[in-house]
Amino acid sequence: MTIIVKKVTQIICGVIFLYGIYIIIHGHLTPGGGFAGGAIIAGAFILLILSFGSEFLALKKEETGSSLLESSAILVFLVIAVLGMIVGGVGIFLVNFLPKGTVGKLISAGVIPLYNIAVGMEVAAALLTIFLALLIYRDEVLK
Amino acid sequence: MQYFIPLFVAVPLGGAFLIAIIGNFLKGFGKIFTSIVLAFLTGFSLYIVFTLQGSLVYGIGGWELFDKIPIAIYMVLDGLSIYLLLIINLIGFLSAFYSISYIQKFTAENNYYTLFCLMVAGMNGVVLSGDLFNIYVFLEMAAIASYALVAFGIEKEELEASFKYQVLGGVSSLFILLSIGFLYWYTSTLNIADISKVIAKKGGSQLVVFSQVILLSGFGLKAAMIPFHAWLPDAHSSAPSPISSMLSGVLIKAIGAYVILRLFFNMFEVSYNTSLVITIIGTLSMVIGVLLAIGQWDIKRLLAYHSISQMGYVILGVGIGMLVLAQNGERAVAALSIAGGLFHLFNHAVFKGLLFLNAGAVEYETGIRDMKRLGGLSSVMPVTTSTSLSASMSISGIPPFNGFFSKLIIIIAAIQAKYYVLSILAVFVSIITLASFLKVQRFTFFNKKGENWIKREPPVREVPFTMCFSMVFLAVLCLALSMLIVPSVRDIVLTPAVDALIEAGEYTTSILGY
Amino acid sequence: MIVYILAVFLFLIGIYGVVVKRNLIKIVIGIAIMEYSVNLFLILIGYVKDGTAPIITDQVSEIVFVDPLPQAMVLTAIVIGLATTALLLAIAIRIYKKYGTFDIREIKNLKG
Amino acid sequence: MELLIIVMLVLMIGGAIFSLEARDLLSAVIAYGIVGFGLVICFLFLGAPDLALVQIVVETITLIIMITVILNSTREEVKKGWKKTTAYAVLAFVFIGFFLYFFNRATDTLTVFGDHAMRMSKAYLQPGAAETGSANLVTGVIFDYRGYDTLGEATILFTAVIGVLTVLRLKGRK
Repeated sequence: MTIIVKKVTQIICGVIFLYGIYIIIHGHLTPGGGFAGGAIIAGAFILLILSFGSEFLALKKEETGSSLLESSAILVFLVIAVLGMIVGGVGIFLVNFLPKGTVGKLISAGVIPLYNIAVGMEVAAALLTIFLALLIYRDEVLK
Repeated sequence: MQYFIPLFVAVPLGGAFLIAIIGNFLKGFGKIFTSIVLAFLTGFSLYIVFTLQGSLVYGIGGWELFDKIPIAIYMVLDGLSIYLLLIINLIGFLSAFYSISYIQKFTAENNYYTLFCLMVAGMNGVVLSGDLFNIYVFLEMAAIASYALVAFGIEKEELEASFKYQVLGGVSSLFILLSIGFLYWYTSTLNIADISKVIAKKGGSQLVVFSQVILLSGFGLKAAMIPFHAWLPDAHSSAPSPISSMLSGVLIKAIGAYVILRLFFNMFEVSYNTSLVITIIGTLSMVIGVLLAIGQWDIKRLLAYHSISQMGYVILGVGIGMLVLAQNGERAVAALSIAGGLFHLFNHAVFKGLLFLNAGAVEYETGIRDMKRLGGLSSVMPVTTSTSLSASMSISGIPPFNGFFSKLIIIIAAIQAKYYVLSILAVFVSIITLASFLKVQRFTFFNKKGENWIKREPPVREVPFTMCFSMVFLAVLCLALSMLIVPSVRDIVLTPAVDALIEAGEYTTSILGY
Repeated sequence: MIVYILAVFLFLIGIYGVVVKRNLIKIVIGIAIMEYSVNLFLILIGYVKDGTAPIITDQVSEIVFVDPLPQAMVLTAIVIGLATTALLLAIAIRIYKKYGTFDIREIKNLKG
Repeated sequence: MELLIIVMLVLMIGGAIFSLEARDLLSAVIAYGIVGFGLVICFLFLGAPDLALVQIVVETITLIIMITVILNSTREEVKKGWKKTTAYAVLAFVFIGFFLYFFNRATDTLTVFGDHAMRMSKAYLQPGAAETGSANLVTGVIFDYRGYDTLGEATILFTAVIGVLTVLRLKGRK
């Protein structure tokens, strides 16, 4: 890609990434949440790969790394769900066992922010892995 | 006891995620862990079968009824769902055990076991959930896992079969989602028991019939019934054998037939014309499936067509029960025909799974699927021959085996309900099945001498232990299941499943409490 | 009522695309269009006259809220649509590599 | 409000028809983008900001993936054999006619656009914020009232990724 695109990407990528994290963290206050924030973060990485070309990153290692991150993120999601069964004392699957706090504040909705973060990581890693798999397939086919 | 129902979904899910992570470092972890997980689930469902009275209801997230309206998602475990759970986990365990040595011929073993666990988790989720949209989510999970598993060995025809299967499966899932939208529009609630309550109160309108038609076509495609069976022969013949035994043994039942039963018995009132449509589709699939199967020479394609016709038996049995209930004939005949249908569902899962495993064993050793070039394997592969003999006899309904008893019950019920044409058709189809399976036995195992197999450079010998074990276990099951006729055994396993369908009202009261 | 009919008409265009089109990518586009129309249909059902997004802000909450349940359903349906489209495209590339074309007619048994 | 939605829907239908009829695959994918981004605007009108956010980002990523697929392969669509396609087209039009007719008959007794009677979601609206503690009721519904769906949902995305990785590996059998 031309130098202009590279320069602009360098500036924007950080901002997009930060915006994605903001959306995940404030999932229970403002619109958005795990799915939207995760997708935005994946968009930031895809933009980076598109503008700087695939040989810049060692793609293969990236792909296994991101698929590993994805499976561990969804495992965290499941563990929180099952934790509700054990810690909640009442033994009910997916119960919101942390204190609820006041409605408008940042730390307020019990387990929901944890779910948001877990799902956000999972969606980001998932979309990135799909995109990387396509790119690696294209390179190997061209070789 | 009630707190262990989510384990049926949480354990395979946790297993799948653990395999995905640990599998990269520890090579053999996937195969052992899957078999352990599924063995635990089979034992657990067997334990529940013997100790279950009535039905267990489990609200997720601990939300009570909000002025008598269920707001959370409920997992309902009654006679019918534990019956299906037993089938899913039993055949799942045997296929996973079988694929320990079968999958060594493929690369990316770890992904195979992850997708396998996810498919089982999806099916368990569908069978257990009492919420319409939740059924759609878990149905989609099992379906996507099976799309990827059908295309596991990256050959030409496997990719095409998977693409065709995925296009048709995707279209049918969207029909199902559209009908969920209609039902939500009409009743503005998603809980199955609540919807049946609202439909009963509001009276059936045009929309309910319209969404019934769409639901029937959507799930009809998942259950590979006649007008929608185009994907089944390709998908089942090109998938790896343990997967095609799971697909035609369990997937089309847990995702297709079970949901049709649950929705058309417990959600909508049993109306005359819908049951008539279901019975007609059942008879059509029964007859056309077997007629299509005669001309086949590829073992797995022949077995796939037979799955369509055997599923026709199941739908026929249940359809006659619905017809009798709709004309409120006496309940004994309806109970008998539904029992016949459900009994055949279990039998078909067992002997069709076994037949696909046999075909896989033959392909594993000789690498050929075309019956013309096979022959005389009986001297070289004794175990596979004996198990495939028992499976073929039970599918064509020869007395000591289970197939005979379930077909007998369906035919008797058809006669008692005075549908003589259907019973004659059932007998006629059973004879053709017998003929086509004699052909299979003669061509693959018995006619030519076996010694040219031994002279071949990789000498053809018996399949490894794990494959033999699953095949022998299923063959023994073919015989043991005919015990279900004995009343004492039947009351534990089959009768609660039939009651769950006959007394539909009892399902709603168990959830809503009124 | 016209809004629902248009949404279902978009669904039928998707079906037209899947049934009639010969190109693999066109079929994938047809399925994606069907997914979008079902999502839109679900949200159209949940709309309440001049209701706003169901987010509680601190001022006096006298406002009418839109139904949040279809929004939860559609969020799931969007991600399911993404999952199916990604898998379909992956298979479409492999088929293209094996056959050199996206057209169904050349690919042997993909009829029907 | 209803008029705005109708205008957007007509635009999306036009985009859909163009994307299916376009000869060049790249323009077909771009036209498909019209439908996706039209949907984003419809979501905003219908009071669903969460969905608009997710849809716009997911739509962009799907477009990027589709364009990567197309650039790897041909861009023109082979046009031949009119007989067979017209037979299928007639079949499809008949099905569309029947579907619309029955749909119209089935839904004339139902609530008009806009006055949706809430039953299950009454519980989510009134005490919703207090019980789940989240100001955004939709996130409350997604993660707390119907968290089981979202668990299934995240697993479906996980299944799709594993599926894509299995399908795109290079050597299938040893």
